[in-house]
Amino acid sequence: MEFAVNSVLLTMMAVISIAIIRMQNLFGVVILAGIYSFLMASVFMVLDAVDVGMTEASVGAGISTVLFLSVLGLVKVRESKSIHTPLLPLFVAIVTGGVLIYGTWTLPEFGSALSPANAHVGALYLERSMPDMKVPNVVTSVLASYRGFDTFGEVVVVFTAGVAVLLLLRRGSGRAKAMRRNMVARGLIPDNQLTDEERAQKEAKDAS
Amino acid sequence: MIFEQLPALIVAVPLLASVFTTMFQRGHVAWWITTLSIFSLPVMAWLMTVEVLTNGTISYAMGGWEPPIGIEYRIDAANALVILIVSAVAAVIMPYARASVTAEMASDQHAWFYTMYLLCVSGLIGIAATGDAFNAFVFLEISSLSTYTMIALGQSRRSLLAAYQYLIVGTIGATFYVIGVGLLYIVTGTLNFNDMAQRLPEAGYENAILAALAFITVGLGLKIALFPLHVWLPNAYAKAPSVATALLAATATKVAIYLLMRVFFSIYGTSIIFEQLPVLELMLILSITAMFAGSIVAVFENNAKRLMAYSSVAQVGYMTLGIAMASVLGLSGSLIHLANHAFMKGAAFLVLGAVAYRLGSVKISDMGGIGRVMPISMGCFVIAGLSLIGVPGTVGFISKYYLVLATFEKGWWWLAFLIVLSSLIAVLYVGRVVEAAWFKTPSVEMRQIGGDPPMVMLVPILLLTLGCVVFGIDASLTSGLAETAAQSLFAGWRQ
Amino acid sequence: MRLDVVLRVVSKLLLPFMLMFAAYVQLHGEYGPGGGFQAGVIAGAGIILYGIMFGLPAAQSIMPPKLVEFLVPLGVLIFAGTGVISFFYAMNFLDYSALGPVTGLSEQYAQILGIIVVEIGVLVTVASTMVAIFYGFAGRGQD
Amino acid sequence: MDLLEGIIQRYNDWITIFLMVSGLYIVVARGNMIKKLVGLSLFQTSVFLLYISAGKVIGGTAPILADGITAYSNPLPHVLILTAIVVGVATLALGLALVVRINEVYGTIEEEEIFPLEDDDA
Repeated sequence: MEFAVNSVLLTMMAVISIAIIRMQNLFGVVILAGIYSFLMASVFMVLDAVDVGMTEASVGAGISTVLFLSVLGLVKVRESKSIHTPLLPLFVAIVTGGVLIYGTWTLPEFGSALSPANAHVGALYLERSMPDMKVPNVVTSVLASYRGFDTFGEVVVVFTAGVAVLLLLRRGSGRAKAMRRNMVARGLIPDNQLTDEERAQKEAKDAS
Repeated sequence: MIFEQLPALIVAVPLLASVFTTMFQRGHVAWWITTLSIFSLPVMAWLMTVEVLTNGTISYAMGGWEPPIGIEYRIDAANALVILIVSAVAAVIMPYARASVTAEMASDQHAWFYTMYLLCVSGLIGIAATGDAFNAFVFLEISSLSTYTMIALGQSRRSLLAAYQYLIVGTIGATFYVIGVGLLYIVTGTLNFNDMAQRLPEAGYENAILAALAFITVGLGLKIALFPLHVWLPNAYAKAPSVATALLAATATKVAIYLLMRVFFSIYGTSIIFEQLPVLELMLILSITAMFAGSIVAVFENNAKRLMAYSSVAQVGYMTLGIAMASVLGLSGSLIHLANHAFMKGAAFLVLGAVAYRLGSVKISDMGGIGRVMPISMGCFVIAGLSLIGVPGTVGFISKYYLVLATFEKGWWWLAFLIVLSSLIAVLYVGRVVEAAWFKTPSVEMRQIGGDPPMVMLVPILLLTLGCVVFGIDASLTSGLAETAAQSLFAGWRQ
Repeated sequence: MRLDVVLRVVSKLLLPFMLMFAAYVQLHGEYGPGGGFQAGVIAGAGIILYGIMFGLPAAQSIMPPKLVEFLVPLGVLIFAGTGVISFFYAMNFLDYSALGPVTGLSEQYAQILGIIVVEIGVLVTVASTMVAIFYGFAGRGQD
Repeated sequence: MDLLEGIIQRYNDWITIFLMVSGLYIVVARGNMIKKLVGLSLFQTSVFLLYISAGKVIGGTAPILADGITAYSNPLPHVLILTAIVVGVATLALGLALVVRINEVYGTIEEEEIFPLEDDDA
């Protein structure tokens, strides 16, 4: 049963990905990518990964789409046609696909509880979660305790991204900006220390 | 008692410091926090190294969960050496950073630049220290995201472009690594390096194991800038703030090379399967191509920072050459070069940062006669350059000596010849900068740029240059460490 | 523009429910699907939705940027702080059993307590980062 | 029945690979910076499927322990992918921030329009 449901979902996703490749309106692309994420979340649900499905739906389909849309409000929304032939990309794609098909040709049987992935460490977590910490949702116990350090790293990644985005996009605190502008205007900063933007402004002023 | 916690502390200290630099958004406070925390790292790294050399491998279970249930930090001589390099370079750069960052960035960016610096350092140390394949990915991303941000803070608008391109390439690389780790997990059921190494020979499913090797090699190859996957590197190095360039050039690629060594020798080395793919042969060809192509492009480069970046592509070739030889001696050569290259490239890029600080340009055509004006800095550049060439008495000679010995051991005389030949090309590109700096008369404007940079910038340059000479004359420390490290990487190697 | 009014009213009504749902997902993480990440994303999305409907200044009056900038590192600090406590009991980083001697709980409950605290750290950083990122992008469109 | 399931499973594997490859293709082939990022997230998302399907146990349920259930799917891949999803969105946010800045200084987000502007090697 799971097989059939997934086949349908995956086929829909394949169609969407082809549409994304062909479509040049970026709004359409972003919305399709959101639908793609939703379908992927459903596939995860079918495969018993409820936590992952929930996260993919809220992060992949929700937050990512919001981020894309808020950027599309600032840029040109039509992709211009590519001029060069896509030979190299096709080559990269075909080689990668070839290696993937080769690598997954013989794998442990799908869905077996005895496959190495499910029998070794994975099974230990299922056995130990209750005696160790009385947490029935094993995903939570692995996430927050057994592999808590990974999660710590992940929070740091989020923190890094947050600081990075603010660093790149925050309008500088008024005072520091004004000080800098003032110094540039009075010529206190040597030309070689100016940013490109400041230099352009200065040249425009000199010209007028 | 606190000594037992060193493997966790060495990552946790810079991470915690980055939290505080973010909270106190004052540039000078952030600099102090960063400096104090970063200075503690080489001390901890040194203590760990001594511990490893006297008592053997340290295994540290994060959260108290024994591996493979929990995440293990596993320190042996190989990663102790890498951690030592990263933390030492990061610490030496700090005094320099204060002056350089103040000159190159708006004041409200200083504090968070240091946040990124700390995150990058802790990410790199985390990759080196961890014994868990997926944890390595998480720390790889910490260091990568902070690196992209640092590059984007450069002064030119091209910095943004370089950061974006590196982000795309770096993310593809990381995703390839994740695919490889996923395949290995599917066939072995574990993520712990040590456990994986033990289970791999009996795992079966050869196809998946070989495909995993291909994906991990390409993924890390993108991070290493292994030829021909190096296209992101010259722009990234040339357009980043000077401090970031020095840190990245001296440490970032090294950590990825270490991880590749770990995968090749500690994990795949245990199994006969390694010989079914011509990975090492391919790596040999790519390394040699990198040594020549990188150097030749560098010769024709007019921007000194880009020139040095292409030289890095060539130098990475020497490091992967040692991997391709797959012998203790070759690997020792790689590891020594890893350490030595950190000294010479660190020094070279810091000098170029000083040039940018005074002159505002690092074009060779603008640098005519700068040696007369900034004699100490440019003198250091000459020594670092001689090191890159591999002149006796400098660290570069030691690296190449080991690599050549390794080729003799294999009986590959032609390769020894190629190593010497490629060093001669290094004479040309180093020579171009040196000629412009010392053999041209400085223009009138050049005479007014104010001489050598302030002491805080000069001392780090001098320290790294001193390293180039001291470890070039008495290499017993670095080469001893590197040999022990190579042996520990080879510990599981099938006889 | 009349449709707008409906949307505004609905989203105003929605905000407390979204935050409540986030709290449910957060607290229920040990027993059902969910946890700090999902809760953080939902809570962040609540504020973002509010910002989209009523404009950036309105959102920033509920969540001032200075507060957001403080909360982003705070979550990491909570997580790391929980880890550092174990050093004082000669245990490894992030070993929540160290919370046993601190609070007098049994080992199992110390683990649960550790998980709860850590998940709060996750929630704080994820939610505030989502909001911070939104502020970054939305602020860029203002002029 | 087994044969049919085998065929369907192989079909699913290959579609998964197609999804990964098409994401990668978009990243490498397209010059539009936003579209590249869309491709990147498609690529990453489909890689997650590799992990999750490895953790599935047929006849099992989600790894939330309850009385009367004996077979559960493997929680470890789920944890890894949760981490990877969040890492992915963090990367995406940073990438988009860079795109916004690039658009401000260059006035375009097409690589093919930007590269000619930067021919001189400064």
